[in-house]
Amino acid sequence: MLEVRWHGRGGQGVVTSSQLLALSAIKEGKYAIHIPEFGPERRGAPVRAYTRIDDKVIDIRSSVLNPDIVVVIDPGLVKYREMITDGLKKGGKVIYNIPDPSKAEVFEGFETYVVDAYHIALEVIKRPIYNTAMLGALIGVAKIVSLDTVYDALIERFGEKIGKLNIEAVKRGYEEVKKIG
Amino acid sequence: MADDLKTWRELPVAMIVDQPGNTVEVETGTWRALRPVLDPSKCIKCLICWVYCPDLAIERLEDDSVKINYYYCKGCGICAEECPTKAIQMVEEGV
Amino acid sequence: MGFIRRLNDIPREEYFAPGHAFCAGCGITSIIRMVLKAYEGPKIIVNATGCMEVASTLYPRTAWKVPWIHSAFENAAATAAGIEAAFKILNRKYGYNKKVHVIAFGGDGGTFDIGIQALSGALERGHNFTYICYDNEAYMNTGIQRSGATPMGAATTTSPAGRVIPGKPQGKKDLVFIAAFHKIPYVATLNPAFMQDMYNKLVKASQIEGPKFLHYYTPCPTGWRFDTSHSIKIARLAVQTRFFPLYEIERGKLRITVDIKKPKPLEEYLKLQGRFRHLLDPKNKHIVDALKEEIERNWQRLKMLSQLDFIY
Amino acid sequence: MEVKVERQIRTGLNGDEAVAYAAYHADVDVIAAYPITPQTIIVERLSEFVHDGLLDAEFIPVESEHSALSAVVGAAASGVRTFTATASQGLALMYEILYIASSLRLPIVMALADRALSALINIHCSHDDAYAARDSGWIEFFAENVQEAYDLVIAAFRVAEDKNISFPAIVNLDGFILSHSIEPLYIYEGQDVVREFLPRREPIVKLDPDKPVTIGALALQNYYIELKRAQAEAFEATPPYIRKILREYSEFSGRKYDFIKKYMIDDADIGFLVLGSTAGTMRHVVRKWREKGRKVGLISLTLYRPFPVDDLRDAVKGLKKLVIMDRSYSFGSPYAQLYMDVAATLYDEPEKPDLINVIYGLGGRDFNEYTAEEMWEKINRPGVKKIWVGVRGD
Repeated sequence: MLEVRWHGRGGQGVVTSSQLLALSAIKEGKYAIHIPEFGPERRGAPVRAYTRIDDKVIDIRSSVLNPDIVVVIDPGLVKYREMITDGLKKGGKVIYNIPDPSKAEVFEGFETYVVDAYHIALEVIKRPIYNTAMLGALIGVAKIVSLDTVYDALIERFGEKIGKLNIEAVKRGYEEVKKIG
Repeated sequence: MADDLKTWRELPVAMIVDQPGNTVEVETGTWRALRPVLDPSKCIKCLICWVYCPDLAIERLEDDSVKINYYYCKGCGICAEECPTKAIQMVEEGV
Repeated sequence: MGFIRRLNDIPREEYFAPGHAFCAGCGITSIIRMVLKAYEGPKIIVNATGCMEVASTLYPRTAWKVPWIHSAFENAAATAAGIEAAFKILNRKYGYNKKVHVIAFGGDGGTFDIGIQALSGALERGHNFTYICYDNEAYMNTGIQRSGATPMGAATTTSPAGRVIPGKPQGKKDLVFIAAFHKIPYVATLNPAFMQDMYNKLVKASQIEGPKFLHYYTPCPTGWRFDTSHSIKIARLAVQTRFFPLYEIERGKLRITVDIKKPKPLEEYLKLQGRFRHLLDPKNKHIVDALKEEIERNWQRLKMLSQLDFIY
Repeated sequence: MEVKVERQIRTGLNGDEAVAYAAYHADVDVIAAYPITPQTIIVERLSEFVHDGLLDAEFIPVESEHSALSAVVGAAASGVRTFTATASQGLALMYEILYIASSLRLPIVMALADRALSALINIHCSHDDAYAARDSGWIEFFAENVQEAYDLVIAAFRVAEDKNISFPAIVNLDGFILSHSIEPLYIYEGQDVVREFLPRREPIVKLDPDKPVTIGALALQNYYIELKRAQAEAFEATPPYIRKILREYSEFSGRKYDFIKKYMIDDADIGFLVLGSTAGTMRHVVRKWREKGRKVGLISLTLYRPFPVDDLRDAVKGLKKLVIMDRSYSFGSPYAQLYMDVAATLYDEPEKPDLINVIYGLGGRDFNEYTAEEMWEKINRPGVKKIWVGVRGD
């Protein structure tokens, strides 16, 4: 079973990226659960979501405490290093969004990946919604589902026009994500 | 009321009453202290008493003349009060 | 049959049985009987908890000869909304080919107070039904407690004619206008003493699509403390003193249906009823004056509004 | 599990969407509902189905939950198929009408996205609302996952509307944990498929101008107790019919449904009894504990009302200890709600396990492997009867 934890802020599509990942896995015949963590937050406040993916039926429905991968959608959250690595499995992966990858820092003890989803979103979607670029980066790193499946899910979710922009964002996230440590 | 009290096994489903208008069997005339008495010779068939009787105790006949049904009449006196020709008088029930 | 010119035109057929348990002299049965006659064709009655429900359906008996349902106190309008929706579906989806009138009855407690939310919701949503408030101006079924419909000064068991506070200090809310300003197609006031006016309003309401709200004045010998024979006389005085004006608002156009050019003195109305007796004490003259002022303002308001082409 | 996939589509939906699809596929006629988290998605989706012309139903967007249930009472009494959904405070506002719907034998189906009752206000899962309905004469199902939420809503219509049953039914799904989580599930291709299992409702009583009846009269000392006795008898007679329908549904869907589910219980020393989504988490935990040599097993209830007395008595045979997990608390009662049902169920048994009551997960507090381990440690302390887990300070 692969477990992913998503960090971001309300309004950045944290829940949507987890949903899209789960739906894509389901499309490919896998078992998956998307779990949003709704607290008292509103737009702008930190938000989490969890995705579990397996080839077998998934019984467990608690939140993900020991993720294999943590995806940080909001670039401003990277500084909360304890929160990001909390419970992350030994040797697990951190993938984070950074507007200036030259300043990227490694999370010691974890495989660290970065992508400039910030600029991808602003260039492609014209709005600071980084989730789909980060979804692309996650798939680039972990190859959980095929890009084509994600593209289908995006079109279903957003329709042709917005869907295509997001496909572009996913594609660029997939191609531009880099391992730094 | 001399209703036979039924056991729970005999009651209709869903607590309904399935005999519409079955209060018709209930005698409410026993409530009465005063008794309306109609003088048919004064009746002008205006139907005011029929319209206003709360107890449906005024029977409207074919020709719109009326008849008092004492089985239901509770003796409120509206008919006597409203009758434009004073064709109905209230008298003591016991007399 | 439709509209009537005289009482003899009212249909003979009764859809409500005698043997019910209403108080002697109660005004409620008039509205039941006339509604069931004036609304021609199939109909379903919804009843809020209250005198009407209790006195007409003491298990295992019922005075109703038409389909009837009671659920709770505050939800007659919501229950009616569900029935109306169900019959729309029965017509549209399952080929049921009858047009069914859905008519809800609630007392003033069930309408002015606890049921106003459900009523407002149902009027706003535009269900095709009639809501009739039978207003005896207090919670009579529980033993005469004040409601939002109790008039100023009236004594009830929770607004007694005390030494310091003589009766209900507050006035009556104007539910007819509250209902009307949901911008529904028809509202009207009804009084049994003006039977032709009342009956013809019922016929008219039965022919209008959409929500209808009817406010029926029902004299209550028990709660108002008057001789049972005076029921209709008091109802008549309520109109003649302009205490209860008769009017209708049809698609926003207000019309006074029984004009009272020379009103009778209010005292004639008050003196017949025990609930107002303390008001005739000279020390409570200010309350009678306040009542009179309210009645006058209300009448003038109706007069002015009746001059307009529409008020909503 | 073997799944019969004919005329079913594998897709991913959250629990609320699954419930909305179930009501849609059941070809419901009248829906009245009021938005409340975490149930809101259900009414949103159903509104979309109606506004897009996919579902030929009347959707009544009422002004309160009290009116929601009142309106479906009116509609159900008119003979059509009815649905509503709510949670927590909404159920509390409906409370008065719950009893009326059952007494009048109206087969309303309600989805309850279980949520804690105020105060303080919380939007997450407790079973306070589900338990609040337990005495009201509604059949209550609990879904463990999104698939069950979908299936049980469809089955609940058949159950509620069955002429031998004719009682309203609630399908509980844990707020957020199921209502907002996306999972894979099979749904039918559409209404035509479901219609084969769920034909048009034939009411036992209805408001019919051609055959007038009085529904909801006043019953005083001379009749009320007889009426309740008759209602009680009718409710107690429902289990065989419910079981038959669940079996038929299992056949129809290819997914097995019964009153209770058992996992590794037959040779277990310690059993755990749960409702709702925690069954999944506990199954995962039991599997892991078995690997550690702990002789544990799991029972979860799909049917909560009427309480599956015989099934439970049978399932606990041979257990030394039964841990009853309540996601709620009953103030002033000796134990929490599920425990008391179980204690009463087992009281007359000659041999029965020791019972322990565990209170957990209130207001959405995560129940995970660590909480489970804490529970294990606490239940093995000597003399333990009632414990809280996952709470700071204990």
